[in-house]
Amino acid sequence: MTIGFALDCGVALLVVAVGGWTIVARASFAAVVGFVSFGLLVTLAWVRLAAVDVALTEAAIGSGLTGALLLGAAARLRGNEVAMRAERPGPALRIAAGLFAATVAAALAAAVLLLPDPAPTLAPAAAANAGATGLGNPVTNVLIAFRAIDTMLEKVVLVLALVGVWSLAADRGWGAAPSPPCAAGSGDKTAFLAQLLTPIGIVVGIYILWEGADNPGGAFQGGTILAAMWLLVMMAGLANAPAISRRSLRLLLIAGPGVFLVVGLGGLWFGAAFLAYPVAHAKAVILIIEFVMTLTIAATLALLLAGPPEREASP
Amino acid sequence: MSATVFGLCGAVAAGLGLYGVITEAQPLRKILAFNVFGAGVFLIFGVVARRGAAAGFSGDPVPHALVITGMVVAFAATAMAVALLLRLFNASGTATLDADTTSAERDSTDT
Amino acid sequence: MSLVRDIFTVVMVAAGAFFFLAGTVGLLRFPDPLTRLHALTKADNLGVGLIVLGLLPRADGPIGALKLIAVWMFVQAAGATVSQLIARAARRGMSQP
Amino acid sequence: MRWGAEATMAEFFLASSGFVLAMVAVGLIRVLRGPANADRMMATQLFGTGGIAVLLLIAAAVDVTALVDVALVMALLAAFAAVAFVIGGAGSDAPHREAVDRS
Amino acid sequence: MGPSLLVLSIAVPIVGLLLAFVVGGRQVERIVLATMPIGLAIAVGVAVATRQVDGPLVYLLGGWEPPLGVALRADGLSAVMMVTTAVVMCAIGVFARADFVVPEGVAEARAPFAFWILLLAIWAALNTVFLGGDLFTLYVALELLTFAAVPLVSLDGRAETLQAALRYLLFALLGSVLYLVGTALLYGASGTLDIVLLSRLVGPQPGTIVAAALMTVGLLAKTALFPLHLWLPSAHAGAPAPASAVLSALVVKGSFFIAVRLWFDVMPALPGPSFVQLLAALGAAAVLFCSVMALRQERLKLMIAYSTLAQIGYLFLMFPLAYDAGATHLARGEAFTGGILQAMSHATAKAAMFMAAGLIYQALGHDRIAGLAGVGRARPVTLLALALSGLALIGVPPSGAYAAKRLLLEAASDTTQWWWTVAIQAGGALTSSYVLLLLAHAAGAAPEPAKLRARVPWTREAAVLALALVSLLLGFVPWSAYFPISPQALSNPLTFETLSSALWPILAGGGIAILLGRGTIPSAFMPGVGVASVDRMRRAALMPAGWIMRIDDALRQWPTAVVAVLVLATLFGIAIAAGR
Repeated sequence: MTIGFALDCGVALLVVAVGGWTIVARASFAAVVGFVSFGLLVTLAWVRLAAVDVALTEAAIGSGLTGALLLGAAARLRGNEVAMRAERPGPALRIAAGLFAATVAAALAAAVLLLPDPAPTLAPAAAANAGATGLGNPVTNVLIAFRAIDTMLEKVVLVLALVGVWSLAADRGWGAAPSPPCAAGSGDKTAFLAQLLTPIGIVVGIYILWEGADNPGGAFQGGTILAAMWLLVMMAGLANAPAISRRSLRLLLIAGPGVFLVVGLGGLWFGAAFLAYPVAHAKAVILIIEFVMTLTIAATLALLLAGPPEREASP
Repeated sequence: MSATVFGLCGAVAAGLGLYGVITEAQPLRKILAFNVFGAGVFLIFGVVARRGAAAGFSGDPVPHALVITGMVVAFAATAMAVALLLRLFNASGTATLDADTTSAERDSTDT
Repeated sequence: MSLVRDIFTVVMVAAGAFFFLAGTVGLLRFPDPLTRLHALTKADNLGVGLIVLGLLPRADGPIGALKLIAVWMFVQAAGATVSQLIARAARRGMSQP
Repeated sequence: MRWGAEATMAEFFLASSGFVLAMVAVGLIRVLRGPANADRMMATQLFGTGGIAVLLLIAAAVDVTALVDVALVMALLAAFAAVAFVIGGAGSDAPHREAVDRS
Repeated sequence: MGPSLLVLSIAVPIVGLLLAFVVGGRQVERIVLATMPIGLAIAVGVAVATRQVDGPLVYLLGGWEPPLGVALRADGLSAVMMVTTAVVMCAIGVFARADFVVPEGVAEARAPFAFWILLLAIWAALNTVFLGGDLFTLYVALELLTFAAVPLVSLDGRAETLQAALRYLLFALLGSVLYLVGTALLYGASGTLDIVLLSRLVGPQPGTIVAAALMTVGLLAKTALFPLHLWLPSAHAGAPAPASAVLSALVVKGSFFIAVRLWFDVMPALPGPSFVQLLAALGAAAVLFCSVMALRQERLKLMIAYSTLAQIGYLFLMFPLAYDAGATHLARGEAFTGGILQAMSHATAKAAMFMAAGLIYQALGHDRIAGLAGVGRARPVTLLALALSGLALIGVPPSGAYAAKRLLLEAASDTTQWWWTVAIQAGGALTSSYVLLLLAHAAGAAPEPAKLRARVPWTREAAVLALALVSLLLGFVPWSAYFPISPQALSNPLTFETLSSALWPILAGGGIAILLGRGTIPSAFMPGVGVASVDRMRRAALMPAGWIMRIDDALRQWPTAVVAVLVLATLFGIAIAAGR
């Protein structure tokens, strides 16, 4: 395994180097591009940690959507940059910051080195209870069954984040559609790319969702891909963003947590427990929840990136 | 062994992120630094998971699930912060965190 | 049979890796963004193509092979389009330091 | 015997992925330093190809086919991020910037 | 039935907010207001149910046992916090109806839509915080709380509130990520994040100490304990009044509650004596600095926001008093009860105060303290509510704050820590000082009758008054049913002795107000003799006050504040390690 270990060290070093570079780079734009590369390197790190589900998530979110979000913001904030350079804290504060950040890093490193051996783990427990859901992917089992409350609350977090973003609209823009940056003038290359990528991307997204039952993948990763595809279509100017007052859109946005809650309360009502799945149909119910959640996640993430509603409401 | 390498890598990334959170002047760069910080923290979870490999799984699935949830939350936070930042920039022409609120009030009444 | 397959794989992967080397050398040596981009995209796309080709015989059934080919097609399509976009951006002179 | 050959192949794949990663790293240093933003954008391109090659090779080495899915997602979203870059940098955000210039 | 209520207390507000989100328009308010009584009933139900069982109520979500699954647990502590939250929420709901109406002619408006949904979200998040039995679920709940709270700050869309919201969000995020690191390390050390299981497994390993230090400092950053308070004054003062009320009364209590859970339930044996003293020292510093800052504010809402900071400091005085030096662990006893009572009474009183401030702002069109004269004649009920909530905050018997103070003082004398007796009494005096300053201005007669801007529906004033009265009467509740204290500990809050002992801090507070208060005190409230000597003393006293303001200014700079976070994390780590 020495080659593998060397590879690990290489990936780890690169993660640290590129991460550090995004912090110290002078130009924000460069820093953001560095961050996208950082995300891809972290994906490799997750692959090396044998966490394929997380690697998928990181590839989709960490470098993909977050990167797109920050790139767009950096472009819009370009005018801010020069003014802000003067506001960097003075050397004394920077040294103090470095010192204490290093202390925290050292403490964390020590804590990692001193983790107990053998490591405590819930893997056997997760394996022993996997039969209750009929799914083969242990991570999906944890997310959708054992710790379903976290997943449900996280979906509510997404809805709230969207309400928060929308709340930044101007009063007269309320109910209108968001206007993500759009390649109106930049030619048909983007349109071509969107037309080419979107259908394949949708297939890949659904495939990742489907795989999630028994193999790495799942609602969140699949939803992220669908979100990216939708954004691509919007950015290429092929479709407009929907008006946020549309009832169907609102319904789509809460369908994920909604179905989760309905199933959960159903479990409570029929005697078992909140968020307990009917034993005979556990797998079917879970797949339905996952499917609905994927759509909700896709819509929520895309709209989070699209920003607050801006256009005047169309009559 | 190799898991620990990534643990150390995560600790250093967290430290770098923290440093950036303090010293970056631009809010956007602070948000970036937060993401680096967060990635480091998630990697520490990853090490914990990897060390807990058992029962035929290549890692403890529980921390993996926690990280996935954490990543979603981190993304939502980033999206909200960016939206706030852009709105602040559009409203005031600059985007800084450290102008005193009272002086900010004065500015807004002047214009 | 498996020996022939493995030799094929090794040769293709090694050739692919070589193209990555070439791409990086081009990136380091060429003087301006456009030529650098040229070197990078041509070499890297070939590199991925060869590596995919090398891995195909080892693929996990037809679906696995299909996925590998899909990856390669993505890289091709996205790479070609994206590099055109980059090139246009470079020509437009978005080159603040 | 067959097992030994497989182990050798795995090592070969890991070594080649390490080599490609090193190439990507060197290239990354080059493009991130600029000077033009177009150079920096090539970083996504670099990972869109090199990173995926690394992933495919690791997948072959550890024989986890699900890693090909990661490569798939990475290719898709690398392209997406690059589009976001181009549109964000040159698209219709012009009114925002003008507003800033005026103030 | 009892355990199911735990689930419903979280699920009902979430159902309400999702419904409101879909239906939209004018129905948002109706759906949220319809949810509120249900939520209150559930909270009361939980409070009743916890009394009927031995030990906490437990609900296993999905039927999965911890450590694999997640449990909800309700003890007396969760129950009383849930009821407090429900009461405050309902009052805010009634109060806010007039602030967030959808104007005629539009189907739906931005601010009402966001406000009502976020209000319910805060409720759901807080109930999860109070009930969650798993540290990671608590993390998600904390994030839910932050995501609901931040947009409330910038509802009016002005640049400075946007800035306040962004600063709040980023600082809160820092707190969450620090908390998250801690959970990673705790899981790595013990293989579970369940509070009960974890409490059996944690020991003084290095990883646990690092985790404890980072989690504590993260939670303190979210609670805005001095010196980690940069985000609070601008955020709480800039938000619309009902939003300020919910932020100040409830949201900061969420992270405080998790800190209490962490130290009293997860790792009661981990802190040494130096750690608890350090924590309370920060609290005492908060009381001193932020009370002085409150005295020096020009604007009513900023004064109340600084008062919140001072009161948050007060909460942390309970840690050394609850520390059992013999058994070397934190114990739930009188001091603990006092701290929680303080949190509850502050929640009710501060919500009332912010809402009263909102009414005053609405009446006068401004909230400059110096210009408050005459508001009493124009709005007697508002002034009464403000006065009552002020008295409740000061801790006049039989208020909850009075009961809390009595318990804390008793614990201080039991554990012979006289310095905390001094700190508690000084805190009372300082609280009285700014409340008196405020009331002196508000009760003063105006040279001309104040011009009133708008009519106020009586329900608004009634909601504020009711909440102030709740806070003032909390001392009558038989707390021994929910907390491990003897029924005698809080008997008879209305004797001559208690009333007279409550007078001293108020008198001292008056003196402080005269010395340090901003602007001129209306002359009717000045002692007739020796105006000149008062002036001289005032000048001398204002100098240290100036220093405090300058320190506060420096601490509210972002880089300094974050460095302070890391310094505190380091200090906590050292203090915990040294205590072993």
